[in-house]
This record gives sequence, C-alpha cells and structure tokens, in this order.
Amino acid sequence: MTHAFYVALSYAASGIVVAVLVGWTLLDGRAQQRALKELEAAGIRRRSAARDQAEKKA
Amino acid sequence: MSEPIPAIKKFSDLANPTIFLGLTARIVPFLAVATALMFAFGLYLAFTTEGDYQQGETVRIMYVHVPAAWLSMMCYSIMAASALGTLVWRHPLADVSAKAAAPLGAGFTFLALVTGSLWGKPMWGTWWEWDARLTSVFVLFLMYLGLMALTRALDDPAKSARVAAVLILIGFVNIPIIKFSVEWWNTLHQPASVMRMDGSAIDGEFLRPLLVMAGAFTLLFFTLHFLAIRNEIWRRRVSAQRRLAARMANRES
Amino acid sequence: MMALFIRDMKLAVRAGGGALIGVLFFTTVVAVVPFGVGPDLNLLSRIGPAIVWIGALLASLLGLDRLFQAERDDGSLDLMLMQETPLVLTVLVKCLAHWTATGLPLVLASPLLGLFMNMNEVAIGAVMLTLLVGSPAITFIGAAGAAVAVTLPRGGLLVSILILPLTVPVLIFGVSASYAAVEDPAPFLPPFAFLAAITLFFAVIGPLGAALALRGSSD
Amino acid sequence: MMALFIRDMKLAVRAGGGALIGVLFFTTVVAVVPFGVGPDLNLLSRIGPAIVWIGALLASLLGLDRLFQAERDDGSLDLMLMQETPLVLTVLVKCLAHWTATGLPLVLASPLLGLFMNMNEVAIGAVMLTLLVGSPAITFIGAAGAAVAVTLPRGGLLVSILILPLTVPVLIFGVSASYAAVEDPAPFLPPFAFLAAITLFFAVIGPLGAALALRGSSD
Amino acid sequence: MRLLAENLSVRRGDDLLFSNVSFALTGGEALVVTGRNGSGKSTLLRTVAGLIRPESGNVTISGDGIESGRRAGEACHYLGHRNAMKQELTVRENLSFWQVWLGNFKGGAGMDLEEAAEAVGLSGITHLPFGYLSAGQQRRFAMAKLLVAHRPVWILDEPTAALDVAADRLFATLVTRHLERGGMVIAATHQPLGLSDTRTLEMKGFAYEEDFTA
Amino acid sequence: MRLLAENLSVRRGDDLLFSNVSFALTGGEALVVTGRNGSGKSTLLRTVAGLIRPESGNVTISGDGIESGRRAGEACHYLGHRNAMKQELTVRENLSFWQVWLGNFKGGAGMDLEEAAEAVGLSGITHLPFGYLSAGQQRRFAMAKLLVAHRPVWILDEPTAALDVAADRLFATLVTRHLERGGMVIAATHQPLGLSDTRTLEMKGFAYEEDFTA
Ligand code: HEM
Ligand SMILES: Nc1ncnc2c1ncn2[C@@H]1O[C@H](COP(=O)(O)OP(=O)(O)OP(=O)(O)O)[C@@H](O)[C@H]1O
Ligand SMILES: Nc1ncnc2c1ncn2[C@@H]1O[C@H](COP(=O)(O)OP(=O)(O)OP(=O)(O)O)[C@@H](O)[C@H]1O
Ligand SMILES: [Mg+2]
Ligand SMILES: [Mg+2]
Repeated sequence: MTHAFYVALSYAASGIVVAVLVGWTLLDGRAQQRALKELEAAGIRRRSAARDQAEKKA
Repeated sequence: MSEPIPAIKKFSDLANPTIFLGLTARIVPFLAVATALMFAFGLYLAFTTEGDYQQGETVRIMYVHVPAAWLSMMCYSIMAASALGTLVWRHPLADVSAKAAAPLGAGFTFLALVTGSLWGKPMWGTWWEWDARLTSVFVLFLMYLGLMALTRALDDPAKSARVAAVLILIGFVNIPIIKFSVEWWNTLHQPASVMRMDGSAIDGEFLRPLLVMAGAFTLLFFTLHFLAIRNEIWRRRVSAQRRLAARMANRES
Repeated sequence: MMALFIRDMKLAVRAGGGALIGVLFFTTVVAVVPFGVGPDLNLLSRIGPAIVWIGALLASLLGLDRLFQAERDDGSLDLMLMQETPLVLTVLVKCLAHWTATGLPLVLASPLLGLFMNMNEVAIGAVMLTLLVGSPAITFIGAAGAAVAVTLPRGGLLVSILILPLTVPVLIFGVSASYAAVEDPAPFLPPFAFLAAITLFFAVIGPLGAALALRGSSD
Repeated sequence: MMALFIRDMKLAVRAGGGALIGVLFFTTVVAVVPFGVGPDLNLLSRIGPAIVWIGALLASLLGLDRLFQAERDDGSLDLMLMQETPLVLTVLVKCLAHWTATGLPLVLASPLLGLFMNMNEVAIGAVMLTLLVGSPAITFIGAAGAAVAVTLPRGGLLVSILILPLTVPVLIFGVSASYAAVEDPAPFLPPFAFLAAITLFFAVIGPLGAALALRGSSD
Repeated sequence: MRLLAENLSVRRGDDLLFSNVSFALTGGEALVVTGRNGSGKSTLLRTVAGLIRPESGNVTISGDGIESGRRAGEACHYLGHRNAMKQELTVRENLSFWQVWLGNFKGGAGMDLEEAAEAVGLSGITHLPFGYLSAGQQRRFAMAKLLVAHRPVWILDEPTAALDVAADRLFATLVTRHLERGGMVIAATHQPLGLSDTRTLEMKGFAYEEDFTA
Repeated sequence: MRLLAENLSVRRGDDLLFSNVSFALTGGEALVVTGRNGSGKSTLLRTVAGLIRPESGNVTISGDGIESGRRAGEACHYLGHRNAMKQELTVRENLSFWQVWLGNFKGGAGMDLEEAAEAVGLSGITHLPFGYLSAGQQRRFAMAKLLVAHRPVWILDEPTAALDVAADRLFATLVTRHLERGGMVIAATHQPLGLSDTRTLEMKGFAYEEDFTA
C-alpha cells in the first residue's frame, strides 16, 4: 500500500465527516423551521408576538 | 427569520435567545465564507508543500489530524465552560451551547481517531494501540457519544441540563490527560511540538499549512456551533409551542 | 405487518436513540477489557473474537427484556392478542424490528472494535459474518424469554436466566467459527453452518415459544 | 432501615432470583473465554484473574438499572423522598441490600470459575478477596447512575454507559492486586489498599450523588 | 349480529371467581356490568374479549356472513385501564398504526383519523406526541381508537375514570351513536355512564372454594 | 396544628402551571381541590407534599412541639395514583414495612395492621400477594397504609377512583374520623367525596410564560 493511499483516505474521511456535520446541521435547521411554520399555520402564536401585536393595536 | 432584532443594551441581553438568533443570522454568512476561503488556501498549501524526508507523503495527514485533534479538545473545553455557565450562572443559553457542541465534538474526535489510525498504519505498522494518548482520545469520543445519548434521552431540557453539566465537568479531567499523556507515560505518539512552552520545534515548511488548516477547522467549528445553537433554540420553541397547543386544546374543548 | 415493523423501528429510534445507546454500550464494554487484561496486543488479538462476541451478547441482552413488557405496560399487548393475525407472525415481526434496530448496528460496529482489539482483517471479517448470522438467534431466544417474563409480575430479570443457557451454544459456535477462520487447521465451515442452523432453528422455535407463552400469560 | 433492607432482600429473592442471573451470566462469560483462547492452560491461568474480574463487573451491571426504577413505578419512591430519614442513608441501605443479593453471590461463585480458568489457590483466594472488597464500589457507582436514569424509559443501557468508565479504576486495581498476590516482585498490599479506599470513597460519593439526583428528578 | 356468552366460569388462582354467567346481546344493546370491588367485573370483560380462558363456557359471535361459533374476541374493541398508545409516537402515528393493524371487521368501516379526532373533540392536535397530552386528553384519544377501525362490540372497563364532566358527556354521545348504528357495548363501571336504556349485570362476588380446606 | 401554603407558583417544563396559590388549614379542616383535566391539581398536591420544588412560595407546618418553619412533607401522608405497594409481597409484608419505615409523627399513633385491614373492610386477606387483588381492593389497602402510621395531614389524589359505592362510604368514614381527631385532609377529585363541610379550592388552569419564546 503506498503512502499516497493513506493520505488520500485521510482526506476523503475528513471530507465525509465535514460533509456529514454540515449536512446534518443544515437539515436539522430546515426541519425545525418547517415545524415552526406548521405550528404557526395551525394558529399557535408565540406569546410575545401576540403581545407585540396587541401593543401595536393599542 | 425576518424578526426585528431588539437592540443589545446590556451584556446579559446576549442571554436572550431572540437576540442571539438575530446576531447569528448576521454573522454566520461571513463566517461561512471565511471558512471556505481558509479551507481553499489551506488545502492548496497542504498539497504544494514538500513531503518530509522521513515520513514522505504521509506528513500531509498531519494537516487534518492535528487540527481535528486540537478541536476535539477545544470543543470539550467550550462545553465545560458552558456547563459552568449552567451550574453557576444559570445562563439560559449555556445548556443550549453545550448540547449543540456535543455532536460537533464527536465528529472532530472521530476524525482525529480515523486520521490518526490511517497515519499509524504506515508509521507504526498498526492501526491501534492501547497507549495512554490513543486510549484517552478514545475515551473522549465515548464521552461525547454518551453525553449525546443522555441529553436526547432526557427530553425535558430543564431536567437534563444540570445532570449533563455535572457529567461534563466530571469528564473534563480527561482533557489534561489527553494533553499531557505523551509526557507522563511512555507512548508511541510524538510529544507536542507546536504548542510548547519553549516555542515551536517544527519546521516552518510544515507549520504554515498546519496553522492555516487549524484556522480553517476552527472557523468551521464556530460556524457550525452557531448554526447548531440556533437549531437547538428552534427545537425548544417547537416543543414549547407543542405543549402549549396541547394545553390550549384542553381549554377550548 | 409492515405497519408493526415500521412502528417498532420508529419507537426504537425515538426512545432515546436506541441504536446509538446499544452501540455505545457495546463499545464501552469492549474498551473496558484492555484495562483489565492490560495492553498486550498479542493477547488482545487472541481473546478479541471472544470479547467482541461477549460484548455483543451483553448488549443485546440488556434491552431484550423490554420487548413485550413495554407492550404489556401500556395495554397494546392485549389488543395484539385479540387479533386474528397469527400471534407467531406478530412476534416474528417484532423480533425482526428489534434486531434491525439494535442487533444490526452492533454488527456494523464490530469491525471497529475488531481493530481496537488488534485483530487482523480475516478475523474481523469472520467475527462480523458470524455476528451477522448468529445475533438474530439471540433475539429469537430472547423473545421467548421476554414472553415468559411478561407473565410474571415484574419478571424482567428472569429473562436472562431463562435464555442465557440457550445462548451459550450460539456464543460457542460463533466464537469457534471466528477462530477457525484465522487458525489454519480448524475448518471454518462446520461451526459456521451450525451457527446458521441454530439461528434458523430458533427463528422457528423462539417466536413459537413466545406466542405460546403470551397466550398462556394473558390475564 | 433494617425493615428496608429486609424488604429489598425479599424482593430480590422473590422477583425471579436476582442472584441466580448474575451468577449465570458470570459463568457464561467466564466459560466462553476458554473456547476463544483455546486449551492453553498457561495462558488461561495468566489471564484468569482479569477475566473473572471483567465477568463480575459485567454481571453486576445486569440488575443495577432497576435499583430505583421499580420504586418509582409503583410510587414508593415518593414516600421515601418525603421521609425525614436522610435520603443518603436510604440509598446506602438499598445499595447494601442490592449488593448482598447480587454481588455477594458473584463473590461466592468466583472460586469455582477460578478453577475453570486453571488458577492456583493463591490466585483464587486473591481474586475472591479483591472481589469482596471491590464489588461494592460497582454497586455504589451504579446507584448514582441508576438515580440519574430513573426517569428514562430505556434507562438500562444508558446507566451502564454512564457508570462503566467510572468502574475502570476499580477494575484496574482489583486486577493488579490479584496479580500481585501471585507474582512475587509486585506487592499485594498497595493496590489492595487502593481498592479498599476506592470502595470507601464511592460508598460516600455514590449514595450522595444518587440522593442529589433523586431529589432533582422528583416531579 | 349477536354476542352470546354461555355459562362462563372463571378461575383465578385457586378460586372460582364466578360461575355460570350467561348473557346475550344483539345489535343496539348495551350491557353495564356492576358490582363491588373484586367481584370480577374486569375479569368478566377480559374473558369476553378472549384474554382470559374461562374454566368452562364460551363466548361466541354470530350473524350474517360470520361463520358460526366464531371467537368473539375478533369482533371486539377492548378499552382497558391502559390506553394502548405509545408516548413517543404522535397521536396520528398511534392512531394510524392501530387503524392499519386492526383493520375493519366485516360489515362496517372505520372513520378517518381526523374525523375521529374531531369526534372526541380534539382535532388539530394529532401531530403532538401522545406523551405531551394530559391524562384526560390521552383517554379521549384512546376512545378515538375505537372509531378508526370498525368493531361491532365495544368492551369498556371503567371508561370514564379520571375524566372531567365535559369528557363524560362526550363519551356518552359516542357510545349512543355506536349503539344507534347497531353496535353493542359492554361496560364495567362504578359511576353512572349517562346512557339511557341499558341492561345491567350485577356481579355478586365470588364463590369461595378451596381444595385444601374442603 | 396548622398547615400554611403561601404564594405557591409551580413551573412544569417551560410553563408556569399556576401562581400565587395560598391557603391555610388547621386541625379538623378538609380542603377539596377541584378543576378540569390538566389544570394542575395533582401538581399542587405534590408540591404541598414536597415532591415538587415550587418556583416560589413555600409550605410549612406549625404547632405545639414542632419547630417553626418545618417542611410540611414530613407531617403528610401522600396517596397518589400509584399505591406504593409491591406486587410480589403480601399485603401484610407491605403494610408492616411502611408501618416501621414511616413511623409515627409526633402526637399520635398508628393502628395495628389487622385493625387497619378491618377498617378498610378487608380483614382476612392480608396474607395474599398484593398483585392478586382487584383494582379496588388494592386501593383500599393503600388507604390502610394511611392508618398504620400516624400523620396529621393526608394528601389524597383522586382517592376514590376505582372504588365501589360501599368503599366510597367507607372512605368517607375514615376521613371523617381522621378529621374528628384533629387531622387535616387535602384531596383532589372529580367526584363528590361524600364529606360534609369542606372548603374547596378550584384550580383555574395555567398562566403561560416561557424563556424560549420570550
Ligand atoms: C488514532 C491514533 C491517534 C490519535 C487518537 C491521536 C491524537 C492526537 C492528539 C489528541 C493530538 C493533539 C495533541 C496536543 O495538542 O498536544 C495529536 C497531535 C499530533 N499527532 Fe496524533 N494521534 C494519533 C495518531 C498519530 C500518528 C500515527 C501520528 C504520526 C506518526 C501522529 C502525529 C501527531 C502529531 C505530529 C501531532 C502534533 C503534535 C504537536 O505538534 O503538538 N498522531 N494527536
Ligand atoms: N413533566 C412535565 N412537563 C411539562 N408539563 C407537565 C409535566 N407533567 C405534567 N405536565 C402538565 O401539567 C399540567 C397539570 O397536570 P396535573 O397532573 O397536575 O393535572 P390534574 O389537574 O391533576 O389533571 P387530571 O384531572 O387529568 O388528573 C398538565 O397540563 C400536564 O400536561
Ligand atoms: N392472578 C390472580 N390470582 C388469584 N386471584 C386473582 C388474580 N387476579 C385477580 N384475582 C382476584 O380476582 C378477583 C376479581 O378481580 P377483578 O379485577 O375482576 O375485580 P373487579 O370487579 O374488576 O374489581 P374492581 O371494581 O376493583 O375493578 C379479585 O378478588 C382478585 O383478588
Ligand atoms: Mg376492575
Ligand atoms: Mg391528576
């Protein structure tokens, strides 16, 4: 096995791990935002948001 | 998120999740771009500098192995600081930060283990050895996974925060062990040559790409950590609003 | 049936990362061994296959006793017993889901642990193969034990008593097949074939026994 | 306090022989290793103490996660938390009862397993003695883990993961004391004294931690 | 359709709990089982559901298109003290699992999930994990489970324990509607269920019998 | 003797369940806590028993020979949804364990085991394993537990669920007798308890507030 092989493998491994970390973080963020949107659509408002609106009206 | 960002008036405002979300929304794009640039430069340097006369090509593994190893320890230190924040100051974001850091730390530790093994096979002739440095890094990896398992199994954040913080602090003894294992015990692994009291003992030819790559990894870590904290805040909002939904349904019916 | 499989998989994943915890436990158990016997690589590689097998056995045992207990505690078991669907089939599907969620990750993690135990590539492959073929047997045996334990008030622990002796042959054939792959004189195939036979045998006997026990238990 | 001890012993005996399972598992683990290592008697007797210790360690994990879970499930834990009696003391007594029911049988079974491993009399005696002194530490550490996991649905494995790293020092000193007894140059007493010290240390820290965790978890 | 229980006797441990209990129910009828604590109500219900093997006697169901002498259990929904729902799964996942798994008994069809949630007055929160709900909400969704798959016979063991007054009324409506469609209901309870026009079976406690003192 | 709860607020998860609940009880008084499902009755009771740490406020007990500001929990019996009895042990073993373990609070003495079994109307079956008993019988023995060790305050969470009519009456008698002797009772319930002359606290549900949506 040449040394270049181990080097290539290390960089490949690094690439994969970094890609997984980045991908997971982004997908997780997307999922949470979707869930928030769903809740918002179902009419669950954050209390502070509701309060803000009330203040605006007043 | 297009929320208006409340102004930061005092230091403790940073504890406010909404303000934090606003800040990250502004900072993260810059961080991400900087990370990409730094990686490009680091990789360029890593593959254009010459190989070592002793280790040949494999020295290039160092440019990922060492930053990953450093970050695995730094990440745990950040978690320990967050744990202190949870226990001492009851900072609402501290627990979020610790929880968000754990998977990242596990990732970097895994990387250090894998690249170390890939380096060890050509250099030492074995993938693995139960010496003090390697074992302690492996223990660090297990600790990360254990903490992840714990925080996910206890789904009430208020409850898991203190338990996790205590465990993080107990596990912190491992970090000095990792750092100094090469000096305290007789190991295969080489002793520190970059970060030493009496100045660096490594050739500038290798030091330059190493430091650039270390910078790139660090930037990557902070970018991801910010994003992960943001995700965690959102996750808690989701679960809080779900509970609220359950209770509102009670009231209406 | 598919619905049950999917539900059980979802449960395993959601209830605190079932697979992750199992693998972590497996790894921890194996990692404890060098602390006991010392970091002698030769010795480690000799006892490696046995240790990995023991770790896998312990890891599969620890979650197994809840296989039906959880269903009974929330009343789902009653509804399953009332169904027309043959109970044996239900048990079989539950076993498969359990194995996929907890046994398979162990098999996949075993090469890594093989490396830590300084085993060579052939030995690692052999252990993985034997685990793949042998570990379902543990689940099937465990299912029968878990079913018997459900009848007893809080008999969770009893499972291990009932099933441990039955898992001994699995363990022995698994380990000896792994060694046979490395050491020349000993042939690999006979113990491996035995292992496969044991798994098939328990794939029938285990769910049958479990179904019988559950029918008898209900009250 | 005596009442609690007696009750817990009764429960351990009635709910399917806690002692028996541990011993069975212990025996299985120790019996499988010779299959792996082959019939090399010298090697066996060399690794014997380590294997017996590892087996005992794993076997004591088996019942540990249920230490408080059962009490919580039927509501007894609430009443115990309301009592004036210091909670630490309650936990300590529960640990002692658990050890008497499951740890002590392991100690008693170890000479037999020592014989399997072809250990000589001195080594057997040493292993038994170190187990007697060291195994309570595992229970005490486990109590803290069990208290942390008391609210979890699938606590079992998680408890083991939390406590295994902490038990490593116990394992190391236990094994090295056992070896020291057989090999001449190494002195037996220092590691043995260390082992005793660890046990005493955890006899204080374990119940304290468990009590804190239980107070925190109650709701 | 007709549910027939003939000469049921059940032994628990060494004791005969009850003997020679018989009753018949046809479509639209409800049977309320009453009696003191420990008189065997729960046991009788579990026997009818086929969960306990009686010492003697049997329970059968008959009707058009049902082969005679068929085990009654398959035609029954059983709602015991426990809800048979998983805390970790969402309400929708729970309900849809039972819908698929239970399937419909001949001669009827279950409701849609959302419709069933509507019927128990809790539409709109089916995306929540079951464990998030309060005791009363959980019990209501356990009732929704009866609606998503069709079964002619409902067996209910203390269905209204821990429910507040509003939920009690809702429950009575559901049962009445089921009866109107030709279903049958057997319920054990200590409290009035708010149903009009039911038959009552009073369990008289157990015939005490011992081999060793005989 | 006097039990004083001042300005109790309790947070569960991220939500404030209730705030500023105060009440005082003296010997011979009973407080009935009512409210809809999920309004926080059980939570209030557990807070009084010292099982949940309140966000603010405290519960203290005072009286002759009791140092002031003492935690109320130690003077209370708590009977929750679960009976705190082991299925594997016989009734007698269970009761005698709790008798010894709990001991008597200052100023009173618990009953004999058999006497207590008599008082709940189930003497003669104390030799059975607890797991063999029916739901109602188990509940009755859980009440017997209140009698074997003396405590001035009884905290009861839906004590009469699963009880038959006779047992309901029996329960009312036990509570009345306890009150006559100068005891105090706090009970959460959906059903009338059959007690004359009690005070009522109605839980109104929750105030919503949280950190992460602030
Ligand atoms: C799986 C095996 C390995 C692990 C877990 C591991 C772990 C680590 C860790 C944690 C560090 C950071 C130490 C510090 O900051 O003081 C490090 C640094 C380093 N490792 Fe490894 N390593 C492994 C294998 C190897 C191998 C095989 C080589 C080379 C033959 C190697 C060469 C280095 C070098 C040169 C450094 C930088 C030391 C310095 O300048 O501070 N490592 N490793
Ligand atoms: N661990 C927890 N985390 C968050 N919320 C919780 C937790 N436990 C309970 N709750 C919520 O607290 C509220 C009050 O619950 P509690 O059991 O006190 O109600 P209750 O008045 O006793 O209702 P019921 O009449 O159904 O018994 C419920 O809405 C419930 O969802
Ligand atoms: N496994 C068992 N062995 C022996 N006897 C048992 C067993 N299980 C229950 N019993 C007895 O059966 C009798 C009837 O129990 P069952 O639960 O049917 O009563 P129930 O009418 O539902 O009472 P409740 O009103 O309290 O719910 C009880 O006296 C109980 O002691
Ligand atoms: Mg009943
Ligand atoms: Mg309640």
